[in-house]
Amino acid sequence: MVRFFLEHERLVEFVEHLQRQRRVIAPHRRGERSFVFQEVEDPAAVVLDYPRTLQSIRKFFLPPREELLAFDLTDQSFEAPEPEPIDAVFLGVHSYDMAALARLDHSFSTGNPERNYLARRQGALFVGVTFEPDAWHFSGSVGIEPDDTDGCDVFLARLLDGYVLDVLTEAGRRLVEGFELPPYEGPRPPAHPFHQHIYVPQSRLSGIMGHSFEHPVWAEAAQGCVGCGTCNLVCPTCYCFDVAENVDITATKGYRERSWDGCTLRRFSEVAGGEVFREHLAARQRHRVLRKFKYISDATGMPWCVGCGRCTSACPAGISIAAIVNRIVGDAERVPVAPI
Amino acid sequence: MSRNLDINVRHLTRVEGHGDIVVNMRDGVLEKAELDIVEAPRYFEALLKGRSFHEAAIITSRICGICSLGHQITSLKATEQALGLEVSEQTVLLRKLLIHGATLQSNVLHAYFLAAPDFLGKGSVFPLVASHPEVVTRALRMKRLANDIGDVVSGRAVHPITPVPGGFTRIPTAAELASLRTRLVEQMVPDFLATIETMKSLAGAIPDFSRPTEYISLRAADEYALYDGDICSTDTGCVPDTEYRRMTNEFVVAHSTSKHCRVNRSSYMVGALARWNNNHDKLCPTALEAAAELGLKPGCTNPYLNTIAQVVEAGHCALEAVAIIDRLLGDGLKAEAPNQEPTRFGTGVGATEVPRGILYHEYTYDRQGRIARANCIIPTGQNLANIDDDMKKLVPEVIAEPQEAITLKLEMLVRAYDPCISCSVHLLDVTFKGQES
Amino acid sequence: MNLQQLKDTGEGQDLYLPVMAEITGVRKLTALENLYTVRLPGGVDLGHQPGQFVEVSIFGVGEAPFSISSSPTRPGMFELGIRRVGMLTDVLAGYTAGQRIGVRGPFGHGIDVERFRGRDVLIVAGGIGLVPMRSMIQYVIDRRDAFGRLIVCYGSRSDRELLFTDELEQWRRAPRTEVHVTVDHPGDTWKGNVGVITTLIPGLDLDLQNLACCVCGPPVMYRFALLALRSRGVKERDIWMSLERRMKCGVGKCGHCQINGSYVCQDGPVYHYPDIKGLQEALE
Amino acid sequence: MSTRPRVGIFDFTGCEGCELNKLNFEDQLLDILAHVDIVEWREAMDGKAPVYDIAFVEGALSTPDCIKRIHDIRRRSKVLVALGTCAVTGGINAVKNTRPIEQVREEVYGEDKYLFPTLPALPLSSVVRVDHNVRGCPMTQREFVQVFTALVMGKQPVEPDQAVCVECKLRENECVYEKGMICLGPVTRAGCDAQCPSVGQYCTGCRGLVSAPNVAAMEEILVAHGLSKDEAWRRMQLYNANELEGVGR
Ligand SMILES: Cc1cc2nc3c(=O)[nH]c(=O)nc-3n(C[C@H](O)[C@H](O)[C@H](O)COP(=O)(O)OP(=O)(O)OC[C@H]3O[C@@H](n4cnc5c(N)ncnc54)[C@H](O)[C@@H]3O)c2cc1C
Ligand code: SF4
Ligand code: SF4
Ligand code: SF4
Repeated sequence: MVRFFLEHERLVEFVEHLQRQRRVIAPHRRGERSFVFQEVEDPAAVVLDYPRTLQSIRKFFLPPREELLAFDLTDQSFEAPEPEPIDAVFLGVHSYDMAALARLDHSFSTGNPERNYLARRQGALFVGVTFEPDAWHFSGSVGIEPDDTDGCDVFLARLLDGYVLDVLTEAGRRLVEGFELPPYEGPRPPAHPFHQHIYVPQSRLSGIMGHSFEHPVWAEAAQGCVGCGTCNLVCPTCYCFDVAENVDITATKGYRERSWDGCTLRRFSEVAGGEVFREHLAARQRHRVLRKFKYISDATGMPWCVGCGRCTSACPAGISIAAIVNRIVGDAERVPVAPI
Repeated sequence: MSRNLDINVRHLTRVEGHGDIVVNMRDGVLEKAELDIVEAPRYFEALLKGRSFHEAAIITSRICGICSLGHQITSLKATEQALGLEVSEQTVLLRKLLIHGATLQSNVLHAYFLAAPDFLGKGSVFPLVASHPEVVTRALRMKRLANDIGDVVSGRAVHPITPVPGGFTRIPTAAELASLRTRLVEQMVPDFLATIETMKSLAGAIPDFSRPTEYISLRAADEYALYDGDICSTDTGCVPDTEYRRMTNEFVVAHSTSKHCRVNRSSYMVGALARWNNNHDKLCPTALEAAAELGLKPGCTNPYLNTIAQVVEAGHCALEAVAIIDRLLGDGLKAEAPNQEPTRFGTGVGATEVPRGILYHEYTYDRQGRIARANCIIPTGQNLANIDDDMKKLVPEVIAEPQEAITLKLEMLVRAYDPCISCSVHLLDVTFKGQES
Repeated sequence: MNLQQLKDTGEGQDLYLPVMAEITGVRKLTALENLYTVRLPGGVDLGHQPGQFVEVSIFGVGEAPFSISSSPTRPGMFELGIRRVGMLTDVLAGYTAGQRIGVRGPFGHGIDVERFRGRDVLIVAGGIGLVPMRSMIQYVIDRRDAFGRLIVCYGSRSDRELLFTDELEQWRRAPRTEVHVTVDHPGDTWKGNVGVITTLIPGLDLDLQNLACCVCGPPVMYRFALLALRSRGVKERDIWMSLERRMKCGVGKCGHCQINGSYVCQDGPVYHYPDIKGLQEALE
Repeated sequence: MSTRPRVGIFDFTGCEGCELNKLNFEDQLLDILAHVDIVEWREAMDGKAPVYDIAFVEGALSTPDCIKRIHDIRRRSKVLVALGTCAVTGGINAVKNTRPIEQVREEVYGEDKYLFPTLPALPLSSVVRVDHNVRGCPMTQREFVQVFTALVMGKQPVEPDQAVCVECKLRENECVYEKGMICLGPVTRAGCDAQCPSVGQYCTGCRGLVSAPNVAAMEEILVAHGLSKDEAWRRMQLYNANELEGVGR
């Protein structure tokens, strides 16, 4: 591993250097207070100091809407679009989003490996960056620190006047090659502490959550929840989707499209004939949270929540997943915990 | 020439909203010649009461789908005056761009789809799809571009989204405006020139009729007034918009769910013809040339020529839209948030020229920023008395003709005003005529 | 899995592209249900297990899962028994022989026939639940010597809604086979049993030491059928059940069919009862 | 479809903004005309027809004449589609229903059981069977195309039933709550592609409520963002006065 120093003043230059090699996808401002990943046009518009983006980088590999096949009704023929590898440099990715991507990789490569996702997933390079946890982040409680470099080719740890730049892979070395940087001899700066926590070690979480099925917290959460689906749709590890047909107005051509879906939505568990298996918001909340902290974790050994805080910061009703979990943990451990 | 005549055109076609034409003549004496408005009343002033200033324009734009932009802008102006909200020059320019786009689209729609079939002796535009495909395609193309101005600048042409009190929730990008400009220059202008040719070939079918009339519209010193100006009458001159009540006088008549208006005579006319008569000197040269080509002269008193005045205005709107875009792009677009901090709570008036004529909204707000009182005076309502007066003069002049011909002339007369009946039935305090079926 | 391993796995499969198959026959079962015979290109076998399903697609209309109603022992084609309930099935109801549909599959975990081998087979089917169970029934009849007795209990709302009435008679005539039928609301001409399906179970002659039982029916049926079976002393480990949930992909991705942590399209539709007993959402 | 369906287009109380000629529909209009015979459309043509394969009906019902006419249209149509929120829920007209000044008198429609006696601006579905809805104020064009093609293809259209937030997230908009505004997206039925939030305006609820909405939770969200309880309720009622009538307060 090689370690350099990148001053703030040279960031634009660095982005331009990356752009000469590949497309660069990085966080930008959107609206008054938000950030999004998008392809860089103006290197000066890149923002590396941001709390979290509205959507994680999953949107590039599992697009919000994706054509699965296009058909022609006149002869019942169809063709499938060829998914293109997203072989860009992702600049400024936080550790929890890298962890989330690893979880999506798992979901789409085990069981029936899915070509659409995996084809897009080839070839990208990642330049990670540290973050300063805000009131919603709790990644530390699920084993993800702000300076974890898993999955990254290059990693930037923020200092006051610049970044400690670690080259982590051969691809990362080639990426930085040709951009003159002074070496940095010291250690990386310490990671910033988290302000939000889950009050039980990760190893015991799944066990505790396993006994929460009848817990009153689900009904309490359901009181404030409007079932809008936001918490699913912003989650970097959610991957459920819906499939619908679109036919053009001539009724001769169309396409089959999948789009993100979420288990907090009422229709999600409806079957033909109108029965909804999770009609009550409490059942939907329970399913969402247990998917993150029990069901998938039991099968994979990893929590399926990466503690990014998106669901909580985006929920119009202010429902906090950490608070829900802590209620259950508090009861299990018999320690007092604030109500959600 | 003594004769009985009974005409009852129920639910007149090709107008916006529901109206019946009723004419009765007994032994040569005209007993009745009226446009009866039978559209259900919608009580918009009542809907507004108690509503937040954020909602006023959202609600009033629903008075009418075709005039929604006009209602929205007028409502915003009234609210801003009442609450003391200043708006930026960019906001004013964007609103002017919207009004020009909306007038362009409305005038094109009326001329091609609602009026032209009469000139060609057809019941609708659909037969023209087969017989005159290039004309229909051109009309759709023009309407599309005019609508696109609305989509780009206001989020949606029908019931615009982004214009809010104090400004816009989204400012269009320079690229979007530049692309509109290109299309206006490269596509709209030639289409407009072709439209003049088409209309010239149809103008022979326009009846020759004239009646001295009072015409009222906005007038501004430096431009062909649509967004703002003083209220001017061909009879009595101008007053500022806050004194709008002197220039209208709404009264309720039994045969109409819409209020009628009159000022100096028994009636007056608003709309494209009124604007032409008051402001022709402010039109751009291309529009003036079009007027000359189409035989539209200052001081025109033939209401059937309102359609021609609309066509002339469409050309002006297209070119003026280009000029507004140039100013916006020249000044550079600024990302401004709307100014929504009221500095007072009082009464405000908005007066705007919308396609069918001058539109007034007046609101009084309480201290919570909720509407305490609202009044909307709609162009079609102002024109109704004038339509009745025109019919009363027209019927005796054409009484020798067969009944179908008379009926057609009456229908064409009403259509020439491009009445918007949905708009005109906004009010609360009317009794509506029972309907027989 | 890390990125490197992921790159090594190659590109994955085209999971969502159907094969265009031909409907070679349509038989009307009742006012609502049709039986479709489907032939894959080249007449190849589907290669399914009883209890598995396929995703049927009609372009412009959609895709929906249907159990395979015929046994793999009858090669060259497969059958689908489909009830008309909504968008896709409405359109399908108008389809005739010669038309083409898209097929993906077979999917899901079917009946583990090896675990039924040599044992008495009890089938409890309610309503449309007979459609998937028919595949197993045919399988047992076609491999008659490999299994013990075959007991079919079938319940329907009314006699007009009974499916495969002709085949019920044929099955009855097969060696070591009994078929019990009951209806909730009999018509005037019905002479058989009346009552819900659970009323058939107490009267059955069962060898509890050598029994394998499979249950399939509408959601409400499971709890009562289980109670009836358990009170007859049927052991939990001898019970399998076929469940239904909405599903979009059929391959364990779209999430709609989840029951707690289980995907019906992967771990089901046929579950071993001890495996889902603990899944709170499965049978409530 | 071998013979082209005969289509009638009708309007009741509303702003007529949903009519096809008003919307930015120019490209599709000719395609639509290629599929169907428009046999009645007061606003665009003369003439009347006896029967229709599809009736598209815009506007709410608010006079005795409306109710007679809608029954007549229903009798003569195979499929009846409600166009726009006025037709689907009563729309903005129904706000007046919440005020005591307006009472539809018994004489309006005798004692017909389908009529809510105190609700003067009614959705079509309160009087006749409605086969399909195209929601939105004005109606959502994409949804119209979907319903239209479904009918031409002989299949049932799917009515969306999830919150506007879903589409808002798919477009990665900044939530307008972040800007200190309020929004009805969380309980409003999607299908518009989050049109208003996508251009910075709050969702006013014009497509009606999702099914089984948690109205109390929505009210609480609005109150938490600075509205009084009354104002929160008024905002929700703007397009949904009739729907909320059932929910109660
Ligand atoms: C494993 C399994 C086996 C089955 N076997 C059989 C069988 O053998 N025979 C049988 O008759 N049935 C069977 N079913 C049930 C069958 O799948 C349903 O009857 C079928 O899905 C109904 O589809 P439909 O389109 O006709 O009905 P509907 O459910 O009315 O149509 C709904 C359709 O609309 C679409 N849709 C609904 N909501 C939305 C939304 N929110 N967004 C987008 N699209 C939406 C869907 O594409 C769906 O197809 C089985 C189901 C499962 C899970
Ligand atoms: S985002 Fe909040 S309100 Fe919306 S479904 Fe999730 S928990 Fe409920
Ligand atoms: S559940 Fe919430 S905090 Fe956890 S990964 Fe998903 S969005 Fe982030
Ligand atoms: S802006 Fe409105 S619709 Fe969009 S996410 Fe926020 S609350 Fe939902």
